[in-house]
Amino acid sequence: MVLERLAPETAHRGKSRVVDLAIKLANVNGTGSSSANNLLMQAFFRMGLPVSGKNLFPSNIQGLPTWYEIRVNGSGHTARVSQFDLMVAMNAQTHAQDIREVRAGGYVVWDSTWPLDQSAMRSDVSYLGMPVAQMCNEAFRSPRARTLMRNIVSCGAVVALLAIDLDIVSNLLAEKFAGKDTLRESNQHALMLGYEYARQHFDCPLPCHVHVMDGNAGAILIDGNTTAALGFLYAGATVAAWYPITPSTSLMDAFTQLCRRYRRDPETGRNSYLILQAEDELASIGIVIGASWNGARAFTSTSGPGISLMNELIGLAYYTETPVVIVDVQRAGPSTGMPTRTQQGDILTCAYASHGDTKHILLFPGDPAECFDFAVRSFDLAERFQTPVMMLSDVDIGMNDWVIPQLTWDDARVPDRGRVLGAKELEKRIEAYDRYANPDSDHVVARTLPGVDPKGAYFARGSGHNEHGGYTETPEEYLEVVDRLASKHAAAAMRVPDPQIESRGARVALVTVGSCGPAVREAIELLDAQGLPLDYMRIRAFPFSPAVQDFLDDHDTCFVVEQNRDAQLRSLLVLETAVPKDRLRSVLAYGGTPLSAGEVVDGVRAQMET
Amino acid sequence: MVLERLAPETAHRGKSRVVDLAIKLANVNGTGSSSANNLLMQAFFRMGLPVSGKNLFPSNIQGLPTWYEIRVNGSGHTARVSQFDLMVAMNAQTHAQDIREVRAGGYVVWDSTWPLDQSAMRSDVSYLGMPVAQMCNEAFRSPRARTLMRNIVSCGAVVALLAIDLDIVSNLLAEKFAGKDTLRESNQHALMLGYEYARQHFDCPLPCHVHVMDGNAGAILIDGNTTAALGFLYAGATVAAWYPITPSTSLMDAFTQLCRRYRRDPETGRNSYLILQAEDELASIGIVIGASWNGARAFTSTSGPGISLMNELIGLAYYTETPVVIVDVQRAGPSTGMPTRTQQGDILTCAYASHGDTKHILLFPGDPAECFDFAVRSFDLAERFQTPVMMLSDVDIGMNDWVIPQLTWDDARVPDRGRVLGAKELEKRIEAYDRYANPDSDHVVARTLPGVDPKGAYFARGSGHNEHGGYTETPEEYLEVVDRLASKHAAAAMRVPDPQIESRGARVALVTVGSCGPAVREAIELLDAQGLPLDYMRIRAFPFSPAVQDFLDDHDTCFVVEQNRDAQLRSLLVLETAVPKDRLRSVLAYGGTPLSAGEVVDGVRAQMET
Amino acid sequence: MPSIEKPPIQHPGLRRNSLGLTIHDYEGSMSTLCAGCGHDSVTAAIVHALWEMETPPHRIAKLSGIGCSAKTTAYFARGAHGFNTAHGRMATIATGAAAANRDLLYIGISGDGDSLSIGLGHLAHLIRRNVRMVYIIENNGVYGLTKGQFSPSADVGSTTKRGDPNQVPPIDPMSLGLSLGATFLARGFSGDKRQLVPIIKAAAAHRGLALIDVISPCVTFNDHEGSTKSYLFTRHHDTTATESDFVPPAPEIVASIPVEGVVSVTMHDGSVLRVRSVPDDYDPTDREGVAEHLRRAHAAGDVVTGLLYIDESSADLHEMHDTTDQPLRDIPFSQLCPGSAVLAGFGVR
Amino acid sequence: MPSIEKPPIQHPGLRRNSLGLTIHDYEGSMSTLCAGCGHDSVTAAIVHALWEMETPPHRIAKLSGIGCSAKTTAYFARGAHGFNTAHGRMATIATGAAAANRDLLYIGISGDGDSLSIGLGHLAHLIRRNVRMVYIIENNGVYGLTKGQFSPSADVGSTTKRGDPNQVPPIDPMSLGLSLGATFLARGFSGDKRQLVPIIKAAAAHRGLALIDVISPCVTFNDHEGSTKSYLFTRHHDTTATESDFVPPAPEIVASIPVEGVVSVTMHDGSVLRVRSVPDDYDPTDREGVAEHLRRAHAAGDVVTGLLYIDESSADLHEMHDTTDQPLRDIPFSQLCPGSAVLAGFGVR
Ligand SMILES: Cc1ncc(C[n+]2csc(CCOP(=O)(O)OP(=O)(O)O)c2C)c(N)n1
Ligand SMILES: Cc1ncc(C[n+]2csc(CCOP(=O)(O)OP(=O)(O)O)c2C)c(N)n1
Ligand code: SF4
Ligand code: SF4
Ligand SMILES: [Mg+2]
Ligand SMILES: [Mg+2]
Repeated sequence: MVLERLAPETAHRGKSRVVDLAIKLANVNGTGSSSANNLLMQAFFRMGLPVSGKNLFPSNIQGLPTWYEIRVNGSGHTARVSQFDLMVAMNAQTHAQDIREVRAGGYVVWDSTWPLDQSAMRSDVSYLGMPVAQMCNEAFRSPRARTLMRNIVSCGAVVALLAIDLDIVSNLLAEKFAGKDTLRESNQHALMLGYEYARQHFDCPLPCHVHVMDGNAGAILIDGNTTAALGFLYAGATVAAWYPITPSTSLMDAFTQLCRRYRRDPETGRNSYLILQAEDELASIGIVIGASWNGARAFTSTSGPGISLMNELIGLAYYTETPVVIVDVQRAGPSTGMPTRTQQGDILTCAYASHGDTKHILLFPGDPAECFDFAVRSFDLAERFQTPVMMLSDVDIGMNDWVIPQLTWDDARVPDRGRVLGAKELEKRIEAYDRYANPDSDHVVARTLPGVDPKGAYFARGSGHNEHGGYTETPEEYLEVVDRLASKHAAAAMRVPDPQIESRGARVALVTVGSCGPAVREAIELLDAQGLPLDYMRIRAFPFSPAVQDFLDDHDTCFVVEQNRDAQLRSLLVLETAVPKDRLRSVLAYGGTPLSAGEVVDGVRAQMET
Repeated sequence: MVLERLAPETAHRGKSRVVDLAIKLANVNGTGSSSANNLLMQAFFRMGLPVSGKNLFPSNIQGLPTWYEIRVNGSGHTARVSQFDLMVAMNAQTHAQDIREVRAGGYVVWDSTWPLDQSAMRSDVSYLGMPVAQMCNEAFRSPRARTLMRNIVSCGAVVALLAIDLDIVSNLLAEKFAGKDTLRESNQHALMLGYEYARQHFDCPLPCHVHVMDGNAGAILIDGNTTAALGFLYAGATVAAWYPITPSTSLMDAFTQLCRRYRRDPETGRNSYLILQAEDELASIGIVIGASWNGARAFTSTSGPGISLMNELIGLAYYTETPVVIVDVQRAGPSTGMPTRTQQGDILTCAYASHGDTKHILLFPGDPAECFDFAVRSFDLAERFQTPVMMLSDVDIGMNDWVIPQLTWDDARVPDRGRVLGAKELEKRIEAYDRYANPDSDHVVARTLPGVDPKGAYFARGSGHNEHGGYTETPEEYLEVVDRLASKHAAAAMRVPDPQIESRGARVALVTVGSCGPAVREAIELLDAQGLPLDYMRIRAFPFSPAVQDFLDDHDTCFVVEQNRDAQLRSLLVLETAVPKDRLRSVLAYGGTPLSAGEVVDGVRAQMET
Repeated sequence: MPSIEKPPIQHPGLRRNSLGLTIHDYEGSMSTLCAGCGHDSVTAAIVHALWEMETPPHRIAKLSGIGCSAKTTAYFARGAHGFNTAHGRMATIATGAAAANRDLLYIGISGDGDSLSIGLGHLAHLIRRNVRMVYIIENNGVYGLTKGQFSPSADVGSTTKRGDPNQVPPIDPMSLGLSLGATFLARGFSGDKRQLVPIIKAAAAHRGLALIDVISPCVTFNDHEGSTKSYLFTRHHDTTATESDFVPPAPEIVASIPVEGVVSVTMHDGSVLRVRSVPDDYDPTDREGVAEHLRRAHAAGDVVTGLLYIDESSADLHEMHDTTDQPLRDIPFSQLCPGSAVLAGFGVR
Repeated sequence: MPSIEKPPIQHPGLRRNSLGLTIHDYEGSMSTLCAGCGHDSVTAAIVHALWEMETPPHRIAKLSGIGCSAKTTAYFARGAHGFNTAHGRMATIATGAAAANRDLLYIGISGDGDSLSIGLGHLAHLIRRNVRMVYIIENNGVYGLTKGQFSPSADVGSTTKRGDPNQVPPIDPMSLGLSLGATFLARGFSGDKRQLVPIIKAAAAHRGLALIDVISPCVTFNDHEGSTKSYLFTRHHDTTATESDFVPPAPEIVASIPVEGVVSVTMHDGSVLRVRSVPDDYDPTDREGVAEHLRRAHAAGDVVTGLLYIDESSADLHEMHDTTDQPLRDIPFSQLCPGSAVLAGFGVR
């Protein structure tokens, strides 16, 4: 379905019959705005509208500006946009900036309890003032309610302005406050206050309104940290270790909640999991290594700084061939950087993490559905290849709500635990067990677990070792092992997820990764409308499967779209495929906000024109 | 001077009029063999012969096999060889292996106190048995002397066998034991015991003997860790922090000795330096960052595992633009790996160390002379560019003795402390000081030091910041800073050491790095003799100076010779120059021993033939 | 409520210290912490102490790791250099800074997670090295910035907001410090500025590392019933070991604490610290006695505050290393570089 | 002297334990440490204790960091899995291993550098978590493998071979353990196997982390006059706090220590530990008393050995987390995966 417009920034949204609406809510954090934001998101979703929400929150607990952007798009385009039809500008401190982001002809809802700073005014947008604070002060007694309810009041106005189904919103409130009647009532009251005010004072609905659609059949609304946690639950992970760090904390929080619910023996109350909040990230990865060496499925989740701290032990796991699973929910670097902003900035660091010659398996989920899927597969890969597997998600996938197909599970599925010699095999064994000898066609050697059988004993070490596991400083013996490790990594290319490819036989393509997918696919539609047909590939794993090489071979030029300064995915493609460098060009956007199609279109056009 | 032979492995050494001799001494560590080894090395050196010594020692304190290889070569080729003219096989445990490494027609000196295992015998070498242990038991009383003197006795035999100048050796003993007469006498006695025994029982000198030459005028014999320490002393480093790790420990040991001698006020006895043995490598780099931020020249030295641990704080230094100097004496990885074996295996890790987008300045000294020079220059670069500079040496350069030109110092030299605003500039300043605004043409902004002037105050942070140094999550402000960092790194290409180039206008070239230099240059002579003329470039820094790009442009094919599995230097060249990938091919040797010309010749020929 | 920038205008009638600076001159940028956060009260105490100490702001260097607590460094002494480093590593960076210039006043601000979890090893070694600095732990028993997980200072039985109890024994920075040879240990409560200000002043004058553990409640994640780091709990269980008064090295000496039962300690810079012990037998210079007192009080569930231990006689980092009086970073290059003649002597020849 | 491989032939007349294993079956590969290194004596004590305890070798898991001490794990129990990890990180890897399978006997071997310098934070948190394992520090006051630098356990005034004195206050793992809530603390001397063996056996039976500090002289770098971690110094300053005897949970109980003045502790597994205090008033179950004793002894320059502190009542890691009796790694997948029906319930729809 092609939109009637040139670029998202220039189109006049809301006029098309296909719903395409972007609203932004500007608030102060710690004042309870997120429940109102979610209410709107969920209402759009229940109306059957493809929707996405991008939460731009500060790295702070209370008192700083925070924004929530919602895009509703009948064609299913859910990437971020940078111009909004409706701005709910509830933070006076950011009025000027917020009003700049409204499209010409758009609307600003503001709290008319206080006067509006005239200098921020633009003549090409409409101002819809509503005395929100005053209304709340009149309607509610407690100071807390007076603050919290402002968000619901303005939400009510948005419902009226955009013709959102009021029943759906009321039902959502009823579900949310099931069993808490007073809370439900005050929220409903606040909602109606805003709703009625808008109906009485504004031209409702605005031209850019929504209507019920059938776009979300079989779909759910969920964030990637939650689905990743689900994936680890379903993969049978029993040990997890972590150190809190934004934006990965919510992954382990979700895993903890899930384990409490599904891993506690209903009779004994005893737990079939152990989650350790470690003293730091060096400990987290150490715990995971120990548990995996000892036969449990174990993982850790972290973000950039944690990956840096794990570097040494990632090398230990690689060289001792211990399976470990690490999630890196990437945030904007370098150093502490912008902890709540998104990037794919750890690709190179992760691919070659640790000193010396090392190469790792990376998985790049593109949405919460893949976070689930890849979380499960990460363990199969880690155990089959007895090596670290890193899943690189990002703030946008991990913490924002996405519409994805309902998650499914095949009950016949059994995990691939890789080559492990059990008690039976060991008991009847005559020849000595050599930890690093006799690889299979994937260059993997059977491992044994402690405690199983005396014949399985070996000595794991991060120092130079030969195929028996013995210490060595002899070149040939050392080479035998490290060369096999290289072959093993290469062999994983046949087992990792293939790229997602959409091909129409174009000569030029966009190649991308992770959360960039939706914006890049939307850009392809836009560029197609401009007469530039492009193919599409989203990389989903490293080492690169043969399909990646084939795709690159089939195109004269590929623009690699990614969110980092140093073209890290392009670098990895240059190094690890046979493609000539000059056939790969870069489109980079790394300011920390989720990618928009406009940035991609502009980036491609700028290079096509030169 | 071209040798009359095809490859070092096949040539019959010792027949040529040009001295070309390789001997190897096999011992057990912790038994005092190193002083005998040094005695021989120094004797060859004093005879004016180009010489090199490669110490292959275990990662252990006592009781394991250890070898010392000495090559004497009149043409100045000092790379390792893998076949020896003379094997001094004093460790029965490794006899079999040691005897295999003797060239056909070569000699084995062994301790005939015990019988020789017949299975190790080869018919194409000559066995020179000498009852070393028995001789020592007869000549010395204390058990300690009986063990230690064996090395000197066999050294005496070597002196006779190779026609080493006995006076020189005796003088060396006299110098070493100046003031310790009994020790000198017993050593001299042991030397003569071996010397006389050899003269009486063997055909002295062997055909492969040496004679005095004039090859070492103005030269010294020294290792790279010592010269690097000297460089830091001369650069004016006042703070150093470290955590012991082989093979970098001897660098800080040397620096400590030097400071005790040259940085202690003769009158007050007070020190103008502070060396801290830190609790770990995270602390070492932290201390260096703190001292540098506060205006001292500070450095740390470490090896692979330490670099991994420093990853997070290297990113902090990069992003806050704090100059730091780090020496990585590379050893064989991954993980603990082979701590006493050499590799250039940390190139990629160091180039992009830390999560997020980061790029660092690397210096690659090729010998101890450059360790001195680059140690000095590392501070100038770090302070000029306000960023981490990593000097990547390796076991071979750092811990082995090399013949280099005598070190010199220009007393007029003043350090480049970079752009720092002093009290005078700050006092008269009217406009506010912005830490990250107003860059110069190198994209560097003037910094200020704590304690100097209230007007210079700023807040350094690893979190997102704008050009004023203020916290930001605003894309444009964030981009301004990180983009400048990228430009700054690129600008450093004009200031780093140029590559060492030897060009004869060939179409094909060998490109290499670090301690590989001598073997590669020898290989070029050998290949030339086989009708394959090659040019030579040794990379000395990253970012790559324009001369690197020019050289690559000027050649159809470059073989990148390096000691790691993953072709790390080649990878960096692929990513960071414009050269097409297929023009760069790899010759890799990474078993942990210093590189030999034979490995290079074989590697090149294997690829020329396919 | 829309957030408002603090007006930059200074109250005209404010008192000036001998440098001509008012208390506002020791403030920093506006706090972005939660309203009511204990950390902001610690900031206020620091500002007050610095103003009273009359330290030129630019002679202060402020360092911190990462956390809500770490942000505090931005909120005082805007005329000082600040360094918001990485989580848990402040101790190392401060050590390096102190090595380079022994003449500044170093103030490190840390959190209980920053210092006792990821940074524990560094803190321990900082204590051993006796680096001369003021090191304040803003101790709230939780990780504030990452939203309320237990930190290693959480007491056994203390609960999260949801009611889950902590089971892991806590780390008490004071006992830890004693066992590692710390030379200055004090505990305060963010709600008691009167007690905290003289402690900070004494810490700044101390010859070595001055570790101050300040119970600083996190109103957002750890101020509920069940938390042992809440305002209420701390108020109820606070028992004071000592009351201190700090007398700068000035001609006139004014002591606000009566002289009986007072231990006077002459500080490194000549100033005098007077400590009045509240339990009769408490002697802040007796390491063994202090350790016992702390153990017994902890077992009884008490939070002992005050200047707990002081030792002015041990060598600090620079004394151990016998460095010059002149800050290392100020020594001219000509004195550091041995010159060409010396260089010619190296290597075997 | 050429090094010789140890002959693999077993002495025929050696006694067998109830598993039919001789003491050689608890040995490992030949030591590559220096002749006379204290660490080899510790190995001998471990071998002896394991043989007496009759632990099936494959039910042991051996872990270590990096250092001469770390190599020890290769020299005992060749029938056990071993993991020579990275410098300072053994505690973390052991924690993970113990989490995965609560049923094995974990023996961690560390050095004073490994545990008190780079690994200090991890050791502290291992103690707090009370992970069930035997954790031995082979304490020689130096970094052996990197050739003799001071470690954090070096005493003030102890000198290097060259005579340079250490100035930084030491970390005593026993005091540290006490302040962090450790539940089993013992100190031995590599030269006193008779004392060490029962300590190791008790440690293995302990419900939680058993920390054993063994003074284990480094003959190559720290056995000279002036060193306080030399054989001579330790022999002269060793004062025994307790003598212990360990009685396995067997039908017949044989106690080699007379019963008067004996504290008996019933261990987790039903075995009985009998401790005879050497100073009359010493009670290894009184945390306060032990702390005081250690402090006074340290001040007097004594090295107190014996089982110093024991608490069999505190929860270990698994108890704190209330995990199933079945080792986590053995729970079948079918019990771990909630299945398709449950999955269908997630997400807003
Ligand atoms: C290496 C690393 N890991 C994790 C984090 C995330 N993080 C930021 S602050 C913090 C804890 C802060 O707790 P505390 O030190 O007690 O300070 P508070 O916020 O309570 O004042 C953590 C875990 C980080 N910034 N860096
Ligand atoms: C990350 C890292 N840093 C440094 C080293 C080098 N290193 C190996 S062992 C060791 C110290 C060992 O001392 P200790 O733990 O006391 O053991 P000992 O040798 O004395 O038994 C060091 C620093 C290392 N292996 N890894
Ligand atoms: S979250 Fe807690 S510690 Fe952080 S600012 Fe808010 S109250 Fe303070
Ligand atoms: S160096 Fe010391 S600790 Fe290491 S093996 Fe030798 S004696 Fe033992
Ligand atoms: Mg805290
Ligand atoms: Mg040690």
